[in-house]
Amino acid sequence: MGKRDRLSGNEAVAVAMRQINPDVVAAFPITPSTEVPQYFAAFANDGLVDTEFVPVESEHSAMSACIGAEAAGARTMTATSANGLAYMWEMLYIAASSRLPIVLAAVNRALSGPINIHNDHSDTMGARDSGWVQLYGETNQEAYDNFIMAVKIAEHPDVCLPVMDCYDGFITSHSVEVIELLDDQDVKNFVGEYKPKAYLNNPNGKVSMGPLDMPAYYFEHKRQQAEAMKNAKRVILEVSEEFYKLTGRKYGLFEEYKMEDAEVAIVLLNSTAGTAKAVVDELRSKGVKAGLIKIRVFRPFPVDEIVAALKGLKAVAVMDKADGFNGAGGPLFTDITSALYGKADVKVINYIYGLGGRDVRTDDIEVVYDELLKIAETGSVKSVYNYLGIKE
Amino acid sequence: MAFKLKEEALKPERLTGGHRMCAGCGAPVVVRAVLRALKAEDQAVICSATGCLEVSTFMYPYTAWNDSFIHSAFENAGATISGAEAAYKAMKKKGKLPADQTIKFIAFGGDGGTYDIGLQSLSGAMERGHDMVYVCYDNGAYMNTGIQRSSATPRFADTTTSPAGSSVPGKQQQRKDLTAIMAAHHLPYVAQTAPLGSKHGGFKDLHEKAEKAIYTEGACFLNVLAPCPRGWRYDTPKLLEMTDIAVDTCVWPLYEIVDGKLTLSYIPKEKKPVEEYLKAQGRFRHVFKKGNEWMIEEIQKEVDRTWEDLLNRNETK
Amino acid sequence: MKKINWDLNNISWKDITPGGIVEVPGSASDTITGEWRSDKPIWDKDKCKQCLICFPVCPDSSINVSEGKMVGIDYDHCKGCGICANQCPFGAIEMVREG
Amino acid sequence: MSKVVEIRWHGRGGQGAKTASLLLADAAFNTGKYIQGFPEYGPERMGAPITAYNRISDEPITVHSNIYEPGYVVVVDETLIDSVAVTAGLKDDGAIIVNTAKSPEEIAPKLRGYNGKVYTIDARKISVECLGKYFPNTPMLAATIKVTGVMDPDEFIKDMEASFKHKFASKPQVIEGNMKALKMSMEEVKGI
Repeated sequence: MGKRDRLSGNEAVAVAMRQINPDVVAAFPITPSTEVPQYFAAFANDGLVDTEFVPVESEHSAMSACIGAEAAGARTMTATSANGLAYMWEMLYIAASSRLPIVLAAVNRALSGPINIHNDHSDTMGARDSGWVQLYGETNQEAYDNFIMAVKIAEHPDVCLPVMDCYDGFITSHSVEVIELLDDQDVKNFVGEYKPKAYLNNPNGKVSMGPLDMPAYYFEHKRQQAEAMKNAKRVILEVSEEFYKLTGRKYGLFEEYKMEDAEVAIVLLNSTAGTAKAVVDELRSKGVKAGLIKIRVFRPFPVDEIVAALKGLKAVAVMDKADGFNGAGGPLFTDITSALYGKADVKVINYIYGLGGRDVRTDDIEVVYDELLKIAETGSVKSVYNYLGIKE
Repeated sequence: MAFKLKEEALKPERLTGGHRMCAGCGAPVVVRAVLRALKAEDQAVICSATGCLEVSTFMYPYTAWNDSFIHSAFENAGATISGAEAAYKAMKKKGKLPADQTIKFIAFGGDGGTYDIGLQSLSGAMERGHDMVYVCYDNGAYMNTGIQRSSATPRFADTTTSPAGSSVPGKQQQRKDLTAIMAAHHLPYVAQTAPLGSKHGGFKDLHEKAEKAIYTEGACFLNVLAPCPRGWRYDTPKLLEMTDIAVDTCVWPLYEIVDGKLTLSYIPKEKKPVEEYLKAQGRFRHVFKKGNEWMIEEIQKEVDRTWEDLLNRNETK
Repeated sequence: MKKINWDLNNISWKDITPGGIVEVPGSASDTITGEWRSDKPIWDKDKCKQCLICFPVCPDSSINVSEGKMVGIDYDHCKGCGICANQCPFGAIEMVREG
Repeated sequence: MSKVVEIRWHGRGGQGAKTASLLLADAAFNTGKYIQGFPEYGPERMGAPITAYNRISDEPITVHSNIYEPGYVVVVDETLIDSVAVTAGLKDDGAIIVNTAKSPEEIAPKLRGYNGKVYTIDARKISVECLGKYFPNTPMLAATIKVTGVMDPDEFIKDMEASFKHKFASKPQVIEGNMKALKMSMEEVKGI
């Protein structure tokens, strides 16, 4: 049986880390992820885990040490945000291409510049093509659950890819909310023991890792990586099903909220989904057929499933908490519209919102649904690429 | 710890032939010598920064390493090996490795990956005190990308980014004293060494220092002169003539610092003039042009100053 | 020792080792770098005093030593740099033009 | 959404307004409520005005925005009344609680035309008297529970006693002082 508690998102993830008891955690502080290694260092120094905690001098070294540790045969984790994630950039790609199942708590924060410590998704969106699996969560509960599942997904032999557990800085990371924690023993059993096939510290089989890969083989290695990402979709669902059996909490590739008979819907990530659900409830109470889709698995992207979910809707708004700076829309919008291309004729508009911690209220979300209802009624789209809550 | 070549030659070779370093390269000679200091029964995990050594010794699917080896990037050999070492400690603690299994962690980087782009990562790993050895094979320029100047390049050397031009005659700055920077990390063992010709005891100095570094607990650092025939412009057979003259002119002093105490390993009876070092290498040809005598004087002055300084700090006079 | 036994030109992406990991230590010894050589060291067994000075100075691990004795040169890997000949105190290694 | 009690805290960095909001969340959590407790983060250092929030409800809370129309406002440092719009958005059927030695009648005129209920509590006096030091959190928390009615005061007292006993197991005098402060605060908070 689980235990009802009240924790901030960062505390919850640190607790998950303690319950997993990884071999190595290497991290460098950056707001708003700092608390994760901070809580964890206390667990380590109080003897609650037997992890080697490596307090590195930068995020670049954090990811480098994670790579060294995971390659050496250790279950390894870290946490970061924004500029820290950017500073890891080079190593993110190397972790993924080396097929090292590292787990990273990515506490979403706006990427400089100008410097801003508040929430948006510009940090992890930039890492979307790095070869990491990306899970997004609305609440402390989801950040915690995803973190535990991430270990199993990452280490699955058909995947062997690193996983980012993304949740909103401050809004989720620093807000105390009610949470259902798993028993320590259940977490231990769920994640099992890490048994890599080949690793540096293996006394019975020496390996070389990180070669110079010439044109004769590089492409084949990339093709394998792409296959692993495809496999990840199946594995995520399998692991989520197992988690459901353990906890009763159901996770898919995305959450469909009141979508059964919906005519208009918004698609988004993370904490704003909760605020939007309140608006959906309000609209539903007035008889409006509004729905919502919250993407949980952004990498791999659930292309076919999204098409099936959006097909037949009269109007859809994709909300991006990061701009794409391509002159046409945000990253989630681009992925959704390309998924729909040739498969469903749905009117889709895009809102860039909440950049740098601009607060998102129920009133803001109402504006989006109002616009969708207008499109549903008239069949015409005024503007595709829009900004919500900007000072005009 | 006495060095007996015959006995050392009985140990298994840890770096195979078939790697793609240039003919006559100093780096694999250094690597072989360092790894020979490992006890035959001890396992090693080796890391290399991106550089000549890495791209030449591990071109998929051919690895020249008989031990476990990892490369991840240019600037992070210190951090990468520190992660592997942390994994070792954790795995030992959790009983995932046999209790009697010893693994030694050794990182190699050129002067580019060590003095420059990798300095932060190295400094962090050393300060944290992982049980590891970091070996810089110093050939005094970014040789892998085509002989660009580094902060280890000696003053006035001709490189592709500090060319001996008609108005600016080569690199203008003194080289960085990395060994001193590492010593300032209060490491248990720091040494400067080189593979040498038999009149200097051959590989004794390098072997013994490598052995001490590997078997001293904590983070240890070796700075090893590793001539590059292409970058220095000398004929390949002369590798050890280069290192011999470097120590005889005191351009590359041999010393070790144990718990902060400095000991010179070799004091030439008669310090040779720096010209002898310079004239052996094409990268200094321009300093011998008429009118450039001042450059040799400047180099000599700097060599004298650092040598005097070392003599003053030498604790076993 | 195990060897890399792939058809190098036709290995499928499905069969290649993931992440570029190589589980055959020292597999580089399968590759021939002796072709790089323009000068070839010739060892004169009679002049050799078995001091082994040639052994550590070789960048290509190409001085064959068995039971503590120099037994010959690994021409598969020797690149002909000439350090061994230069360092031999007894003139037991001589560099000659290839071919 | 109307069942959610929304509270906004005003304090200064280092004074413990954030901690007070977390303590309130804790107390409500312990009686089985759904809770949120979160500060509004900025680069503020010690002494700068800060804001923290609570949402407390019998049902799950999904909204994750800041609180703009709170039912209650708690002012931990009365000097903020002059510099911060503490009553902004505060509902007229709600209340404001101010830490001050002054009476509600004296405070009310300073609140920029706010028409709702005004409560005051002298947290300094109570704290110094019961704990020997100025820790405004305990008195402010007790006053807030009393005024907002988010939970039963007796249940709250019982719960706090248990948590103090756990937290200060080796310092019984601290437990006693805190309990005294809680009870005194509940009695002394005055309103108009």
